[in-house]
Amino acid sequence: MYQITCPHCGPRAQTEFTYERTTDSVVDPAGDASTAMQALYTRANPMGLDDEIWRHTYGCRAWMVLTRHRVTHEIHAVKAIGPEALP
Amino acid sequence: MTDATSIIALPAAPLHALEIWSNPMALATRVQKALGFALPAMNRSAGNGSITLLRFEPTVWLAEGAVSVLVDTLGDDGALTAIGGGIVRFRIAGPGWRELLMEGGVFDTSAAAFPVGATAATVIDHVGVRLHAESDDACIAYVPSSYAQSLHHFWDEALPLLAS
Amino acid sequence: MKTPYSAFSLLRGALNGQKHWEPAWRDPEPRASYDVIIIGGGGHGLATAYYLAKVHGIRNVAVLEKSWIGGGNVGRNTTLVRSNYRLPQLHNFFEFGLKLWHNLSDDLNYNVMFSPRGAMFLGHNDGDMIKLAERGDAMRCDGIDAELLSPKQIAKIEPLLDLSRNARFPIDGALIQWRAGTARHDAVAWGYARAADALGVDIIQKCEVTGFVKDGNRITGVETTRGRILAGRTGICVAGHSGHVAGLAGLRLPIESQTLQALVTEGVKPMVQSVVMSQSLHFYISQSDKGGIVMGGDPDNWPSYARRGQPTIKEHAIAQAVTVMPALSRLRMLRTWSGVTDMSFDGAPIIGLSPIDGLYLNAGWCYGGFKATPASGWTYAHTLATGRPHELNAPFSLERFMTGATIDEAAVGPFPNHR
Amino acid sequence: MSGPSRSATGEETIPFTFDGTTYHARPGDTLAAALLANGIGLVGRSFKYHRPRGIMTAGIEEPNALVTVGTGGRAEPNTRATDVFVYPGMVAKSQNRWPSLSFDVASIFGLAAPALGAGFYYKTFFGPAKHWMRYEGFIRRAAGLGNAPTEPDPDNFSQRAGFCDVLVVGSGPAGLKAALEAAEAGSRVMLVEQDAEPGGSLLRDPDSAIDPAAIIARIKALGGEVLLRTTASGYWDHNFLTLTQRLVEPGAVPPHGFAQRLWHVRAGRVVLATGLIERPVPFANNDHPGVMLSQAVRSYVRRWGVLPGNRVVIATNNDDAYVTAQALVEAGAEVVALLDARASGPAAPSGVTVYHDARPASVTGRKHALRKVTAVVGGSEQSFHADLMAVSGGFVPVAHLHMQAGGKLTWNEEAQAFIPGETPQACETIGAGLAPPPAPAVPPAGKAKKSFVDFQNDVSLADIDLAWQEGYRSVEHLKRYTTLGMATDQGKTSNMVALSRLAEKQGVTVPEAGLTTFRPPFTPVTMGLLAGAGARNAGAHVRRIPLHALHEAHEPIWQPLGYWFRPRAYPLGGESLQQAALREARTVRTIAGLSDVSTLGKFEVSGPDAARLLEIVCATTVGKLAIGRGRYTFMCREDGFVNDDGTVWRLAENRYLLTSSTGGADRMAHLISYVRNSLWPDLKCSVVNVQEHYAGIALAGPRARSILAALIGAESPRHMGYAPGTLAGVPVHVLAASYSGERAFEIHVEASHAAEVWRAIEVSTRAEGGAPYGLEAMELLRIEKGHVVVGGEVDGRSTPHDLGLGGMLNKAGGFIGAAGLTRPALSDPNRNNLVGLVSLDGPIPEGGMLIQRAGQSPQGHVTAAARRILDGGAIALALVQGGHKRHGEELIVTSPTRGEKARVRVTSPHFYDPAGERYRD
Repeated sequence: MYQITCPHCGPRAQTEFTYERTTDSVVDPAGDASTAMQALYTRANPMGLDDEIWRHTYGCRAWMVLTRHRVTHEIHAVKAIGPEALP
Repeated sequence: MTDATSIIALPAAPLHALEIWSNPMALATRVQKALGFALPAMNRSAGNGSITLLRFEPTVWLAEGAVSVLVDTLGDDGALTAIGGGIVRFRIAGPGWRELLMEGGVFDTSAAAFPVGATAATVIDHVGVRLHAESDDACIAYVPSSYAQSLHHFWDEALPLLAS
Repeated sequence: MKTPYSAFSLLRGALNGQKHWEPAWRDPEPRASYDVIIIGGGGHGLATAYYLAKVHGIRNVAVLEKSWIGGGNVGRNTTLVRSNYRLPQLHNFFEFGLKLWHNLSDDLNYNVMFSPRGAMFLGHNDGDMIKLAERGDAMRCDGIDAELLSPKQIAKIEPLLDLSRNARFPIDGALIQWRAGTARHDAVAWGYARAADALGVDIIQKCEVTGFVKDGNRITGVETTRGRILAGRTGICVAGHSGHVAGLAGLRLPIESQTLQALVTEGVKPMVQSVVMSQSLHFYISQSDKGGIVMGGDPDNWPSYARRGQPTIKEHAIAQAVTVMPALSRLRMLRTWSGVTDMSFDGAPIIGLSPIDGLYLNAGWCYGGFKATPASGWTYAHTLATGRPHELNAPFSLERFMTGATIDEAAVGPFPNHR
Repeated sequence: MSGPSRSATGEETIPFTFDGTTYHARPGDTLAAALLANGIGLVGRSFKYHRPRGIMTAGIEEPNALVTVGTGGRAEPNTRATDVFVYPGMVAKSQNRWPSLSFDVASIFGLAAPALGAGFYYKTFFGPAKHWMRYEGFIRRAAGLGNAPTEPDPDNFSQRAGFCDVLVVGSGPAGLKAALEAAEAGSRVMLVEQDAEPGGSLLRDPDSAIDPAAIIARIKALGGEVLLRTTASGYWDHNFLTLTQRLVEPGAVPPHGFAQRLWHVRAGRVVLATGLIERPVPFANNDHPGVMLSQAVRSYVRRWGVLPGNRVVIATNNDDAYVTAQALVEAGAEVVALLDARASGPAAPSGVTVYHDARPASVTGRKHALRKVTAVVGGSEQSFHADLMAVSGGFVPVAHLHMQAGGKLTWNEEAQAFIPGETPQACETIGAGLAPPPAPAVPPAGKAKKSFVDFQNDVSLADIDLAWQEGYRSVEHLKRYTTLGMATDQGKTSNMVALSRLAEKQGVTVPEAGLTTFRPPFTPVTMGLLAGAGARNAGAHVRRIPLHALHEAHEPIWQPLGYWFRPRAYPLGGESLQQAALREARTVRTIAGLSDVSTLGKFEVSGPDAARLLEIVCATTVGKLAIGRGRYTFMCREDGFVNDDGTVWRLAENRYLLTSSTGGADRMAHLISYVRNSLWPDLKCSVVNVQEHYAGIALAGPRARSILAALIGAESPRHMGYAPGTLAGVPVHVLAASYSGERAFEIHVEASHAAEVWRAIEVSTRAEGGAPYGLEAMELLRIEKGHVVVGGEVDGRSTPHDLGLGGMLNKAGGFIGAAGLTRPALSDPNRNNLVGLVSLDGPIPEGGMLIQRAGQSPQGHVTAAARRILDGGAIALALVQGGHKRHGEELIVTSPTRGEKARVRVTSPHFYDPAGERYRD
């Protein structure tokens, strides 16, 4: 059960969050088809760090990118993504 | 124990989602002028007699009470959307409310971590709930209407466990 | 030749203190080159080696295992064996395997304790029952056994299920495959290892592949912790670690590794006869021969290689099992463990050629690899022996994701975590 | 030779029963202490050979004394007698024996032991699977220990969150000190102890300088949380631990209805003060009742005032057992011999004869009581008459939680033990666990076949040797082949003994062999506790629609849809479901009907970029809508397949209302948020999920328009038109959308005011002869019309073209799924296309397979079966290979599982008013 430091809410339990996908598998709906299918259907799936999009679904509902290690589960960095927000 | 911890469903009240999508600073000052208090920071609340703003999300405030004053301050930078029909508010009052809200939960509702005036959204017994620490002996829980009865039962059943 | 296993040979052992048994498999040093190298000493890798030697007569084969054989998913699954899938490509493939299961102990001369005691999916509403009938009809039309059960019939097989009408998830019926069941997972790995070793296959443990030897667009061998080993054809067969090993060859597969938790209770007298699963809930229960209730549920739906689960995911699966079978409540969870599942992006496996010459793929088994062990071994051996897929694994090509011919049993699309 | 008895005087006040006989215990007695005090040595039977089992330890590592405690739905099988504290009326029963504990038929297996070595079952029972099943039935009945209860569990189980700066596990001297220091330093402290009393080793070896009760009181005064009868059972990521707390003892009736509590704790840092577990000594028949661990004997004597025996032989390889000898002498027992495997040792306690270079070889007994110990003393055999043996083979630090946390181990050669080393999480081990006393390796004496290592699974030294001989040489292979360490004690007393056998016989150094993986839980955890409140609803609350109570008054047939429950039909006077549904459907076709559609997904999208967002999420155009207009739309996944559909309405210049399917509502909420926040964060728009804010009432039928007009005092909007209005004094949105094929309107109203709006509509509708209709009638209506439904025709494997929706695709692209759709297989002419089926004989089985001739592989399946509502006759919707080009073809629908068949003709899926005249203006 990770503790994920939400950029807006601070440290929270993992059950409030949802994993969406890796940042390199984001499909641009307006992009060309072959790039889109490469993004959708190929993964590095490394035994190490990867950048992943998560959402604080049961918390502030905001989205963020976690740089997370897939063996040690250490979370090296969290970066908020989404519209510009008041502090 | 003088007064036991209780869970009471409050009557429906106008609730709106106030969302800002552009020029947040400019809109914030316009709202402050209109309301007389600044938009609360993340996981805080603020209000005057007629309206309370509770912030659970980076770009959205839950507005409780009369929002008409805000309608024409938003311009093209934000919107108000009614959401009250989908929420049941519970007042959880008494000395054990902080302990009760940790039942089936994962969020720290102790006084240090969740002081009076604070707000937080979390999950309790598989239901997404929003909390507002109204005072030292009362907390308001905003529960999706469809889950209200089930969660109320869950809290009732756990009451006997509170440290007597 | 090794001493064949039999009741007689056991009695002979009773007299000589069981001194006459040889090691079940040798512990050879790796040779410089082989006709075929299989990376991964799990169930599928060992089965592939066995069928290469037995069916295709190719014995100059090495199975490279980074730690000890049977230590991966074959050693940590919940032992279910069935072929009751809705889509034809899947149920035909798993049915071919189920036929092999029925004769596997004799074929390997190693009792894998395959126990066809029935596997049923419970239906909790009309929608479930239609879906189960549809799955059963699809199977029956392709010659595979499937039968609908009424609540009364279910009560005779599993009296401890909550068949009351006011249950949160009432049981309206079930679809059972009587020829399905369970097997002793370790015995499958050891049985295939012993039989393959007897045919001359080199099983090399403590030998991790750290890179590939490439000549243009052809793989000619592997670099390992015990030196370089060349091969005519190299087959990746590492299940949960497919992403990592394929990455060493520069391949990005449509696979993300997730943690799948399972657990066993303390042993009790017989209480669960068959394998119990659900159409709309996500848990599966069976009872081992030592009396422990073995169960599991959904995977932890985010990527991980750590073989360490998130506790409330397991707790949610247990809540579903206890709701449907209340008698489980006072048993105690004895042990919980996790495997690394190679979740493919349509839920079906990938067995066939890779874009690189001489390198072949066997991966994407999600949480259903154990039941596929014989069929996967047989078809992968055919692919490695002939350089072309067998008719049964032809649909499971890597290209299908780009052509769009995905085989999506759960019908939820590319993301394993949306399943 | 009187066997166990109470040594210290005192009051036995607590009555309990064991196998039907009533005994008495003292407050604070474990069941094991009480049984020993009442002279009971035989408590159970081992797993494989059904050998007699007594009490071996005084703690959670007990492998032998397993009983069932409690009755009915509270009965807990396999409970360690050493880990349950006696309470008045407690019912305990022995297990795994027939007909009785003292005479167990299955113990004849022991005679076949020579043929039943490790892994014997892999070498026999061949033949077809059916044969194996017969043997297996016999094995399963002999295996397993206790029985699961068959009645439902009457109690609840609590789960709650816990937070602290410092979590201390273990209230021995080190744990008490660490917890007190942290509390005094102002940290938020949790101290966890699995025993009913704090103190740990102090309960066995009291220290006048440490008063556990006083320290506990001080910690609590400083705001610390002290949890007794609580085990730290799992250590997970990021210092998250699961604690299992017994609120009442096994089988006891909890006053507040909760038997146990599971704590989900996030700790700042963790201090493990979990001490040591003593190692048994292998020798022939070392599993005989009356052979116990040395520190356990000391605990029974000093903590509970019980003498497990009167003539004692002690066998040890370390100094600690000398303290046990002292305690026994002080309690009036006779220590016949202290066998010390070492050449020399500390001074002998008074009245005790110490033999050096002495190792136990075998024991024998009569009627399950120990009688004689035979030892090898300096090479020659010597026997002693005794009724108790206290053995110590050294000590094993309890490193389970340290290892679960990802910790490493270092090897202490002097103590022949693994010591917790560094760990990647904020966790440290303190106290006795770091410094086990020196205890040299001692080669066992006695026959290997009868020298047991795993007492519960009957694994002997000979089994370990056999595993090595057969090539199962890694510790994981050894464990799985012999089942060593796979019993309910999970190797707590056997793993190290097995490793030292490998070192002794095969020259493998113990650190080189290593240990098997440490897995949660530390000790077994009740399944009901892990289920928590979810034990009754699978963790899935029923979701109630706003008008639930109002519908309940009509006594409908309810239907689950996901976690919602919606009215399926409103039967009148004994009507069946089908009869009610047909009547309701006919009423809608001929007059009018109203139905609850509140569970539809609903999103209010506002802002200048609202239309841009919607044209990414939806696969059709949206921006072209004029204010007050709406349209049908559908959504694809990124792989191009259709996964949802709904309607979208332009309420105002910059405000749209999007509806989507009930089944896909949560998925759609997630997708829209992902597009708005993660994919296009700069969009100027707001998306608010108003699924539960609005209740939805559908009013459909030829008279719907006039009924509505009267109610809202204005002209009803044209087909696919939107208009705000007031109904029964309540503001409403009126959307003119038709799902049934009749002219129809969806009236969306704030949920808290929905009842008065529904009642007003119902009164007006009934006045015209109309009535409410449920989901079943809605199915008949929409199937006849040929509307697809998510979860039916929209099966997650169909493209827009397959479903006849290709024409609506947004030519400009840019929507989710556009790229996926370009892949060749998605426009393969032989894909499954949506068609209609008209039956040429009886009803069509829903879900049935479509074949041309018997024995053929299916070419499609029926997604929905129904009947023509007014004219009768079975119809269905189906997905068929190349279906768009096969209208008119005759096929067979077959359902082997239901024994049903029907000849059908393929048609268009639109049976009723294909051109839509019924609602055109």
